[in-house]
Amino acid sequence: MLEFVLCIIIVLSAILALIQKDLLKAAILTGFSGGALAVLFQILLAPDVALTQAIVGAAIVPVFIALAVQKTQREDS
Amino acid sequence: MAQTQLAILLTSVALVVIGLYAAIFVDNIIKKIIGISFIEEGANLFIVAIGYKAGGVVPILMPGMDTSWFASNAAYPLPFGLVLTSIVIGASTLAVMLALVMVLYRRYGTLSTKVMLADTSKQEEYNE
Amino acid sequence: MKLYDQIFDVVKQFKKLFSPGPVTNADVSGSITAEIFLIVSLVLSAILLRHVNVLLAGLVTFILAIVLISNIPLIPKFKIEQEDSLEKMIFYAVVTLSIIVVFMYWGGNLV
Amino acid sequence: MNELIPLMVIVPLIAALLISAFSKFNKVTKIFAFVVAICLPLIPLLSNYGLHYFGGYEPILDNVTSFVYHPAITYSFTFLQQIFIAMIGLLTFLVIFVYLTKYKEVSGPYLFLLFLGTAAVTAMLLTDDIFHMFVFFEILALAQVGIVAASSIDYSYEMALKYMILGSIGSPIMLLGIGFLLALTGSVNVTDIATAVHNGLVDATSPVFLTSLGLIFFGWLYASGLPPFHTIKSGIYSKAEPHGAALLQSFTVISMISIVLIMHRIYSTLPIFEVLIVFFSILAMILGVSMALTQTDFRRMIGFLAVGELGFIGLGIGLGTNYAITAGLFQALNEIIITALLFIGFGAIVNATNEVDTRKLGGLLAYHPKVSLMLLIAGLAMAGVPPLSGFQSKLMLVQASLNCGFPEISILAIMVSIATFVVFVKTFYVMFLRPKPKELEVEGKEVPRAMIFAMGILLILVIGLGLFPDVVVNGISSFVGGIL
Repeated sequence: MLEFVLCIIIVLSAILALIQKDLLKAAILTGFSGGALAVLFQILLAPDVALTQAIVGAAIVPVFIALAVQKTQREDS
Repeated sequence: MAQTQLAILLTSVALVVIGLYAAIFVDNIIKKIIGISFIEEGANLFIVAIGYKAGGVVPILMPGMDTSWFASNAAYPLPFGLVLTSIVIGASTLAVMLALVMVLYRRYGTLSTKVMLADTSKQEEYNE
Repeated sequence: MKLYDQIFDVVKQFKKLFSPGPVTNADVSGSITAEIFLIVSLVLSAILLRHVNVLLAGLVTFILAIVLISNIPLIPKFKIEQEDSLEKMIFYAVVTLSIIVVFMYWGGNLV
Repeated sequence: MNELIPLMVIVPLIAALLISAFSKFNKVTKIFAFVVAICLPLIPLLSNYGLHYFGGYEPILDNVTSFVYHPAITYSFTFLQQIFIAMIGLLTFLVIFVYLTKYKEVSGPYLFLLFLGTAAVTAMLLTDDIFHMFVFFEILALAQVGIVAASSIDYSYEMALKYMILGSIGSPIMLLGIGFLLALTGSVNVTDIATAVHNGLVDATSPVFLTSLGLIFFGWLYASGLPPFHTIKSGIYSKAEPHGAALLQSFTVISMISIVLIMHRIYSTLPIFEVLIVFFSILAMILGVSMALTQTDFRRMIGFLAVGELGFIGLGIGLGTNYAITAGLFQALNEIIITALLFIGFGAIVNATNEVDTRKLGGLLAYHPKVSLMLLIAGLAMAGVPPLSGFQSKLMLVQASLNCGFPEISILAIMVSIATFVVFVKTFYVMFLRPKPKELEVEGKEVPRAMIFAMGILLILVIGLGLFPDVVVNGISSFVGGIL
C-alpha cells in the first residue's frame, strides 16, 4: 500500500515543482520527490541505493538548487 | 504483487514524460534543469524495478542463511549497483549545469531561456 | 515565366541571409550550390524507396521534386530551422525521440 | 604484456587527477603533462592483443546451456582498438604540446579535462560492458562541456550549457535503453547479450527489444552529433579553442564508432537497424554539407563539414557487409586525422588575424604560405582527392554501396564529396587567394612553431595512409570478420 502512496507523492511533487512560481519552493518539492524515491528504493529491496538517493536526492540536489536560486533570482518571471 | 511493479513502471514513465514536457515547454532555466533531472530519476527507478523480486529479500547474505534459499529468493543486485553510479552522475551533471546558469545570470540578468540561450547571432544586443 | 522570376528572386533573398554584413559573390554562389545540392540530394535519396515499392518511389520522388522546386529558395527556410537556439534544438530532439520510439514499438517489424 | 591494457585508461586518469591537484607548481605540471602525453600513444603500441578481466574473474561455463558467462568487466584489445587508441594518444600529445607551448602559465583544470576525455574515450573503445561504456560516456560529456566552457571565445558558456541540457536528455534515454536490455537478458556484458539474442533466448521481434534499440539509438545520435544534434555539435566545435576542437571531434568520432559497434553486435539480426543508421547518415550528409556551404564563420563551417563526414562512417556501418564496415571504420580513422589538421590549421589563422568571418579575410597566402599549403592538402583529403587518405576510404565506400545494390547511395556519396570540394575551394579562395581587404590588419604575427609541427605530423599521416592504405585496412578487415 505504501508504495502506491509514494508513487503518487513522487509524481505529484514533480508536477507541483514545475508549476511553482517561487523557485525556492520548487527546490524543496524536488527534495520531496527525491526523498520519496529513496523510500521507494528501500521498499524495492535496494537499501544501498536508498541510502545514496536519500543523501543525493533529498539533501544535496535541493541544496544545490537553493544555492543557485539564492545567487540568481527567486521568483519565476 | 505484479501491481507494485506496474505502478512503479507507470511512475517511471510519468517521470520521463514530465521531464520531456519540462524540456520543451518550461521557460525558466532552473525549472527546466529540475525537470530534466526527473528524466534521470525515472530511468533510475525503472532499472531498480528490474531487480525487484516480489516477496524476495534484500540481496545481502547474512551469516546463518541457507545459500540455496537465498539464491532463489534474493532480489537481483546487479541493477542496484548500476543505479548507484547513475545517481551520482546525475547529481554531478546537475551541479555543473547550475554553475553555468549562475555564471550566465550575471551576464543576462534573467533566467528566461528565450533570452539566455537564443541563437548566438541574435544575442549581440545583450553583450556589454 | 513565373518560375523564371522566382529563381532570379532567390539571389535577392540570399542578401537577407547574410545580413548584417556585406554579401560577396562567393557567398551567393555557395548558397546557390547549396540550394541545388539540397534539392538534388533529397530527390535522389527519395529514389531509395524503390527497395520498398517501385510505384511508391516514383510517386514520392515526383511529388517531392515538385514541392521542393516550387518552394525555392529553400536554404533560408532550412537555416532558420537549424539555428542554434535551445528551443529549436530541444524541440527537434524530442520530436525525433518520439518518432523513433513510436515507430520502433509499433512498426519495427515491418521492414 | 597484457597488464598494459588497463593502464591505457588508468594512466590518463591518474595524470588528470594529479595535475588538477598539483596545478600550482607550474613547471612540474608542464613537464609531467608532457611526459604522460608522450606515453599515451606508446602504451597501445607496446601492448599485446588479448582480454583483460577486472578483478581476475574469468568467464564461467554454464554446463546446462553450454553458454559462457562473463562476470567481470572485460576489456578486449585488438588491432582496431590499438590503432584508434594510438591515434587518439598521438592527437592528445599534439594538442597538449600545442597548448603547453602557447601559454606560459598552464591551467591545471584544462589539462585535467583533456586527459579525462582521453581516458573516457579509451575506455569506451576497450570495454565490452554496455553500462561501463555509459558511465564513461557521461564522463566524456562532462569533459567536453568543460573544454568548451574553458575557452575564451564569446558565447562559449551558452553553447556549453545548451550541449549539457541536450545531453541530459540524451543520456538518460540511453540509460533507459540499457535498462530494457538488462531486463530482457539479465546481463550488461555485450558478449552475453549478443549470445542470448543470437541463440533465441530473447524474442528479437518483441516490441520491448525493438524499443530498446530505439532508445539506445537516440543516445547514439546524441553521442555522434547526427541530426537532430548536428547544430549543437558543430556549435561546440566552433566555440572551443582550436586545439580543443581538434580533440573534441576525435572524441565524437570514437564515441560514435564504439557505441555503433556494440549496437551492431547486439542488433545486427534486425533489418530495421541498418535502415535507421542509413537514414540518419544520409540526413547528416545532406544537412551538414548544405549548411556548411552557407556559413560565413569558418570554424562553424568545419564543424558542419565534420558532421557531414560522420555520415560516411554511419553509411559504411549501415550497409552491413564486411567491406562496407571496414570502409566506414577506415573513414573514421581518416576523419579524426584530417579534421584535427583542419581545426589546428584554421586555429593558426585565427591566432594570426583575430578574425573568423570569411568575408573580412583575404590575401593570406603571402603571409602564411606553409599553413595555407597544408590546409589545402587537408581540404583536398577531406573532399576525397587522390592519392590522399580520404580518397581511399570514400572509394571503398562507393564500391561497397555498389556491391550491396544501392547505386543511389554511391551517387549521393560522390555528390557530397563534390559539395565538400566546393566548400573548400570557396573558402580557400576567399581566405587565401583574393586580394586582401583594406580593413584587415595582419600584424606580421608568426604562426607558433608547435602548430606547424603538429600539422606536419598529421599531414604525413594523411599522405601515408593515402599511399599505403593496406597497412590499416587489412587489420580492420580481419577485426570486422571477427564480429560479423
